[in-house]
Amino acid sequence: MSSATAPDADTPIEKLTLVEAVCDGLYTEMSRDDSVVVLGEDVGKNGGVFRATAGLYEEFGDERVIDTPLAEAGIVGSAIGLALSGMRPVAEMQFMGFIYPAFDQLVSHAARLRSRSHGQYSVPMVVRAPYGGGIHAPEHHSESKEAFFVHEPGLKVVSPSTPYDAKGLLIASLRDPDPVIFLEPKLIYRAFKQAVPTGEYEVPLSDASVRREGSDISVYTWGAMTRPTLIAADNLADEHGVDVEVVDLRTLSPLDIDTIVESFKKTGRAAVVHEAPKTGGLGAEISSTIQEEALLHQEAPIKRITGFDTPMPLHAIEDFYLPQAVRIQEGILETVQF
Amino acid sequence: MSSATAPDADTPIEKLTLVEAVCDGLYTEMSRDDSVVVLGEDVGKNGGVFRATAGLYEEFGDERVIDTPLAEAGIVGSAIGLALSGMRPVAEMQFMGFIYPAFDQLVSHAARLRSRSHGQYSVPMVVRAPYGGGIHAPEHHSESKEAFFVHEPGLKVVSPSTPYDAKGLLIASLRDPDPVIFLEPKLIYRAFKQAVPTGEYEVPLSDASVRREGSDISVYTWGAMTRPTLIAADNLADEHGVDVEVVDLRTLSPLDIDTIVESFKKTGRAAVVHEAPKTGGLGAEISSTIQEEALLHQEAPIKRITGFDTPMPLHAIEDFYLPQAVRIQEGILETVQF
Amino acid sequence: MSAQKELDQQDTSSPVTIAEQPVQVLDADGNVCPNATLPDLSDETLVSMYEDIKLARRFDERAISLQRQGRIATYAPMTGQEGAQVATSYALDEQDWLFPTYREHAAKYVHGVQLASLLKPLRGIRDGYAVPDGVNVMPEYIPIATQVPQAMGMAWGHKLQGKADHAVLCHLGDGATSEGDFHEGLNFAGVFDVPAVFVCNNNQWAISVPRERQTASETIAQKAQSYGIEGVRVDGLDPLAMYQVTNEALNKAKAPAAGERRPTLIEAVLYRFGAHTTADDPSAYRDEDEANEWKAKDPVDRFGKFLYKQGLLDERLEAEMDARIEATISDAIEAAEQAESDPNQLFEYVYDEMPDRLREQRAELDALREKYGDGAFDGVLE
Amino acid sequence: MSAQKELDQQDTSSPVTIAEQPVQVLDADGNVCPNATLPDLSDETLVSMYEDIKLARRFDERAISLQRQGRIATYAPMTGQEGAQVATSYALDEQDWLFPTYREHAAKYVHGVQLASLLKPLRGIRDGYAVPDGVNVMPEYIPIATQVPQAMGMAWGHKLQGKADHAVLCHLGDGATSEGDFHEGLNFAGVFDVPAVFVCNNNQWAISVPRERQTASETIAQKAQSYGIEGVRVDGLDPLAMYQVTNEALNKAKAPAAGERRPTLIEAVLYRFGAHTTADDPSAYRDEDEANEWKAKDPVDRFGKFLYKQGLLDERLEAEMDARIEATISDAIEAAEQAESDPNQLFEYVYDEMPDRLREQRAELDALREKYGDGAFDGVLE
Ligand SMILES: Cc1ncc(C[n+]2csc(CCOP(=O)(O)OP(=O)(O)O)c2C)c(N)n1
Ligand SMILES: Cc1ncc(C[n+]2csc(CCOP(=O)(O)OP(=O)(O)O)c2C)c(N)n1
Ligand SMILES: [Mg+2]
Ligand SMILES: [Mg+2]
Repeated sequence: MSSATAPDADTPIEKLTLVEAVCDGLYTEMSRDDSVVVLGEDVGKNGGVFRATAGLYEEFGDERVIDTPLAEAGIVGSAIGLALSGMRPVAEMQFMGFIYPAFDQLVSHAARLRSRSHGQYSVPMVVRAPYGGGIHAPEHHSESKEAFFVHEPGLKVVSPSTPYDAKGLLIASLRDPDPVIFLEPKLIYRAFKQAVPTGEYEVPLSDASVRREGSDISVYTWGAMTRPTLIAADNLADEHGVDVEVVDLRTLSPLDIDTIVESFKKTGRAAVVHEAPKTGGLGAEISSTIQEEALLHQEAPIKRITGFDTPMPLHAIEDFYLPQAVRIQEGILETVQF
Repeated sequence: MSSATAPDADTPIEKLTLVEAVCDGLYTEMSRDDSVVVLGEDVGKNGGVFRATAGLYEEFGDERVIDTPLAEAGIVGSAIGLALSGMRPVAEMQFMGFIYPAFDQLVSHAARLRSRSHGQYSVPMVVRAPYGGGIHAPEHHSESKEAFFVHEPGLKVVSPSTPYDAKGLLIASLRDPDPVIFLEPKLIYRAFKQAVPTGEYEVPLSDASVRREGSDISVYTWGAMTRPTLIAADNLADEHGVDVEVVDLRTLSPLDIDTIVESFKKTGRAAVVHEAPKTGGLGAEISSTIQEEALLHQEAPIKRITGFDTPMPLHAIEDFYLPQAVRIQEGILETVQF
Repeated sequence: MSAQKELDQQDTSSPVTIAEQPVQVLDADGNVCPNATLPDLSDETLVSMYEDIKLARRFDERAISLQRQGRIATYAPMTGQEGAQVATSYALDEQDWLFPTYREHAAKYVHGVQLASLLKPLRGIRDGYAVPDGVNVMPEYIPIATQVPQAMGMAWGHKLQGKADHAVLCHLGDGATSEGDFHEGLNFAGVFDVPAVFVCNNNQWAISVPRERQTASETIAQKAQSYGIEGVRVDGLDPLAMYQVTNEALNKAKAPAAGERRPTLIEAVLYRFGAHTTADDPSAYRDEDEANEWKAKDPVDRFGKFLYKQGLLDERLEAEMDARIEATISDAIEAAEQAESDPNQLFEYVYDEMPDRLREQRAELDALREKYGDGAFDGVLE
Repeated sequence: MSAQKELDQQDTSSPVTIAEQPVQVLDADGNVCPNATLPDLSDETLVSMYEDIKLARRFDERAISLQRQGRIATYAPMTGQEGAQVATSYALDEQDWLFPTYREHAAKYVHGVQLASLLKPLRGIRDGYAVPDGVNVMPEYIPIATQVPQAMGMAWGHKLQGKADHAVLCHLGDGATSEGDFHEGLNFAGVFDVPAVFVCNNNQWAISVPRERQTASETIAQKAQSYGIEGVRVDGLDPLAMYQVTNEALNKAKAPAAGERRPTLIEAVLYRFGAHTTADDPSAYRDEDEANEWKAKDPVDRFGKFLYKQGLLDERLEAEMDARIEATISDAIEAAEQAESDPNQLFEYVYDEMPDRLREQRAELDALREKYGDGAFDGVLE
C-alpha cells in the first residue's frame, strides 16, 4: 500500500502508483493542516472504491474522513458549506459519471460565490473524481467530460498524468483558494510506479509540462491519454522519423496558453488528443486558441484525435472509442504530411 | 395575445413576437397531436412566467398543460418517463439557469436511452428554456451555456432568432424522434414581430440560415446575438464598405457544418458571436471545425466575439459583458484587416 | 444492523415529534393565547422588534414603488412575512449565520446587513452582497433550495471545529421542499446532527402553484420525520410564536439535551400577501378572498395591538417610530442610488488571482471603452 | 388554501398508514405465521416461483465464477434478494413495466428478459438491453435513484392515456433514498397520484455505508408520509410476504378504492448476503456475524421448507428442478459467450438519423480498421 498509513521520514523518495500518490497527497496535507477533511461515498472504512483514501480513516478518524449518505448534491453542497466555515473539504465523487447530480452546486455556487459576494466569501475546496475509460467498467463509469467544467468561470480543472504530478497537483489544489475539480485518470491509477517524494511539494496549477521535446508537431493531451500519445511519438520517431513534441496540459482551467502557443510556434503543426467526444471537447478550445494566437505559424489543420461523438460504449468496443496509439499516429502523420 | 387561444383559420399569416410564436407552435402541435403535453413550473393557470404557454391551459385543460412541483430533475425525469410511455412531453425550465438540477437526467438518460437500449427505446421530448442576458434580470436568469448540451451526444440543441423560425423549429423539435433542448432567446421574446403562418410548418433542425450574404467575412451566430450582428454588419457596410455574411446557425447540435464551411470558403475570414463565456464556448467548436475543413482558405484568425470568461454579472454592467454591436464591429474589422 | 433489530423496527435514539397544531402565542387581536407563555424578551426588545417589522413593511412599499418607477429591477416583496423574518433574526446570536433567499430582506437587515446593501443588487450592483466582516449573512440564494445543503455544511463545519454554538439558520420556501437539494441537505443534517435550523416559510404559494399541489404531504413539518429530526409548525403571522420556536430550536441546536437532536425543521405557516415579485400578477391564479382571510391575521396589526394592550406603545411613540423608519429608508435609498458599478468589476473576484486570459479580456474591454466611450455599450438591442 | 384550514392542520383526503412491523407470511422455518393468510397462488405457481428463486441463486454463483475467470466484467450479486426479486415480478401483469437497477437480474428474468440478455452487457455487449417488443423492462439503471422520476413519469403517461392498468414497478436501494431524485420522483408520484409501486430493497448496505448512516429516519417506509402516499414494511426475505404486499400495491395502483392513493413505497427489509459487486470486499467494512444472522432467514431455505411441508415439493422434484436450472443457465452462458459487438455499433442509435459528422467518424474508423486490422485497437495502454 501507499505511504499514507506509514510515511517514512527517512526515505525521501518512494515508488508509488498514481492512486497511491493521490492517497499520499491527501495524507501529507491532512497531516499538515487540520482543516482538511475528506468526505464522500465509501471513503472511510472502505478506503474508497479505488482505495484512494485507504488508511486515512484509521489515521485521522471519522471526523476527518467521512462516509456520507449517497447524495452528490449533498456532498458537494455540504462541502461548500464546510469551506465557507473555514475548512478545506476534499469531496470525492465515486466516478465522474456520478458528478452530475452535483452539477448545480458546482456551477451555480462553488464557481460563483467569490464573485457573487464581491470577494467576501470563497470556496477553497477540491472535488476529486476518477474519470476516463479503458478499464472495462460498466456504463457511466468511463466519463470524461472535463469540458463541462472548463466552460464554467470560477472553477479550476486539473488532471495529472503521473504519480509525481498527482501528488504535487493535489497538494497545490488543496492549498488553492479557489474550487478545483481534480480529475484522476483511473486507467493509469496502477499502470506504473514513479519516484514520489514523501514530504510536501506542489506542482503549480499554472504550468503545462512538455513531456517530450520535438520539432515537427506539437501534440497536446492530458490524463490517461498522455501515455498512448508518448508511445505514438516514439513509434513515429522510429518508424517515420517524425519528431513529436508532447505537451501534457495538467491544468485544464485556466489553460497555460503561453506554453501551448510557444510550442506551436516552434513546430507549426498540432494535434490534440482526448477521450471526450470531439464536438465541444477541449480540443476545440485548444485549436481555436492556437489559430487565434499563431495563425501565421500554422502549416496544417490542427487535428483533433478524440472520442467519437457518441456515448461511451459498453466495454466490448470501448477500445475502438478511445484514441489508441494507432489513431494517434495516423492523426499525427496526416497532420505532418499535410 | 398570440393566436394560441383563438387561431384564425381564414388568416394564414399573422404578426407575432417570438414568444407568441413559441406559444402558437405549442398550440398548433397540441391541436394536431393529443400526445403532446406541456409540463413545468407555472406553465398552467399562470401561462408561464414569460407567457409562453398563455391560453394553453384554458384550451387544453390541466391534463395537458400541467403545473408541476418545483423540481427540475422531477420535471425532466418524469418527462422522460412520459416520452417512454408514448407521449410527447414539452418540459419548461423556467430559466436556463435552473436547468442544472436536471442535468443528470438530461445527459445520463435523455441523451443515452436510445443507444443504451440498442434502439429499443427513445425519448422524443422537448425541453424548453428561456436563455441569455440583456433584460436586467436577477442573477442566474441570464445563462447561456448551450455548449454544455452540444458536448453531449444524443441531444439536439436548437435556438431560434426570429418568430418564424421559433414556431417552425419548435414544431420540428416536437416531431423529432430525439430529445431536443430548445433554447429561447428571451432578450428578443418581444423585440419585434414577424409574419408567421397560422397553420403548421417545420423549419428543419438540419439547416443553418444565411441571414445576410456577404463576401468579406462570415460571421456565425444564433439566438439573440443575431440582431446585433446584423446591425454591426449594416454599420460596417455603411461605414467601412465591409461586406459581411451572417450565418444564423439555428440548430447548434448537430451543427450544419456544410453551410458553415461553404460560407467560409467563400469569404476566407470568420468570426463567431455568442453570449456564453469564450473558453469552451461553441465558438471554439466552430473555428476549430473551420480550420480543419478549410485551412487553405483561411486568411485571418477566426475571431471569437463572446461573453468574457466570468460569471454573468449583475445587471448594472451586463451590457459590458454581452457582445455589443461595437464589440462585434471591432472584432470583424480586426479580422478583415488582418 | 442486526437482523432482529432491523426487522423489529429500527430503534430511534431520538423520538421525533411533529406538532400538529401550529404554535401560537398571540391571537389575531393581539391577546396572549390561553396556555401560551410569552417569550422572555425585554420591553425594549419587544418594541424594537415591532419597529423592525414596521420598517420591513414600509421598505416593501417603497421598494415596490421604486421598481414601478424603474429605479430598481424586479423585487420580491415580503409583506405578510416580515413578522417571521424579523422574529427569526431576533432569535439569532451575533455569531450565528443566516442563509436567506431572495425574499428575506428584513431577516438580513436585522442580522446586520445595511438597508442600502439590500437595495444595491436590485440596482444590479453586487457590492451590496459584500457585507462587512462579522456580519454573518450569505448573499441571497436564488436557485431554489440550493442553500439547504450549504447551510447544513457550514453548521457541520462549526460542529467539527468545536464551535457548535455558531448555529446556522436557513430560510426556504414551501416550493423549495420539492427540490432534491432540500431532501439531501436535511438528510445530511439528520445523519450528522448539525447545529442548524431550517425555517420553511410556507406562504402557501410557489409563484402560481399552491401548497397543496406542491406536495401531497399533510404538512411540511412532518417531512422532518424522514430525516429523524424535529419538525415544528408555527403560526408564521405571529411574531412572538416565531421568536419562541426559533429561539428554542437555536438553543437546542447549540446545546441539545440528552437524546435531543440538534437540527429542526420549522414550518412557518403564513401567507404571501402580495405578488411573487413585481413581475408577477397573482390575480391570474389566485382569489383575493383567500389573501383577505389571511390578512385578518396581519403580523403588524397583531403585534401592535399586543404592545398597545401591554402599555408598551402609544400613538406618539408609534409616530416617532414611523418618522425614524421613513428617514432610515430614505437615506438607504439615497445611498443605494448613488452607488455605481465599474465595468471592470466583471473581471474581479472570478478567481483569487486573475488568470492571464481574463487579464487580456479586461484589456480588450478597456481599449474599446477608451476608443468608443461607455455610451457605445448601452443596450444590446440597438 | 384558506387560512383557517391551513392553520388547523391540512386535511388529508387519504390517510396514510405506515406498517411498523414488517409484513411476514412465513417464519424462518417455512411455517405460516399466526394471523398470516397465504396469497392466492396456485400450487403450480408456488413451485415455479421457487424454481425461479433457485435459478436466481444459482445464476448468481455462476456469474460470480464467470467474473473470477475473467469471462464477464464486474457483477452485482443478488443472493439474499432473489426471493424479493422473483416475488415482485410474479406480482406483475404482462403489461406492467419494470424499472430495475444493476442488481435486479432475477426480477428482469421473471418479467421476460432472457438470461443470455442479462449476461451480454456484462460482456460489454449492449444488445442485451434491447429486449423484444412486449417485454416491458427498462435497461438497468446505474446512476442511483435516477429511475425513480422516470418510472413515475411512465406511470403518469399511462394514467393520462387512460391505461392506468399498466402499472410501473420501480426498484431502488436503501442508499438510493438519499438522492434528490428519489425525493422528487416520489413527491411527483404523490401529487399526480400515479399507478406506480416503488420497491426499496433495503439490504442494509450501500456499498460500505450501513443503513443507519444513510438516514436518521427510523424506517424507510415512513418516508412515504412526506409524499402523502402509503408506506409498507415487509420482510424481504419472505417471498410470500413480498408477493402479497406487491400484489396488493399493484392492485391499488391500478384500481384504488375510494379515498385510496395509487402509489406505494414498499420497504423490503432484507440483506445483501454477499459483496456489493465482484469488485468489493465486504470484510473491509462489515462483520460476517451480522450476515450470518440474516442468513438464518434465507429465502430459498424458507420457501423450500414451506413447499415440502405443503407437500408440493420432494427431493425428486427438486433434483429435476436443479437439473433444469443448470441446463438453462449453461445454455444462456453459451449463447452470451457467442455474442459479439461490432465496433460500428458505436455510431448506431445515437440519434434516430445519423448526423453527417458521425457518418464521417464512422468512415474514419472503418478506414483505420481496414488499414491496420482490429488487433491494432487492443488495449489503450500498449
Ligand atoms: C431551481 C430553481 N427553479 C426555478 C426557479 C424560479 N423560481 C423563483 S421563485 C420560485 C417559486 C419559489 O417558491 P417558494 O419556494 O415557495 O418560495 P416563495 O417565492 O414563495 O418565497 C420559482 C419557481 C428558481 N429560482 N430556482
Ligand atoms: C449517482 C450515483 N452515485 C454513486 C454511484 C456508485 N454506486 C453504485 S452502487 C452504490 C451503492 C448503492 O446502494 P443502494 O442504493 O443501497 O443499492 P444496493 O447496491 O445496496 O443494491 C453506489 C454508491 C452510482 N452508481 N450512482
Ligand atoms: Mg412559497
Ligand atoms: Mg443497499
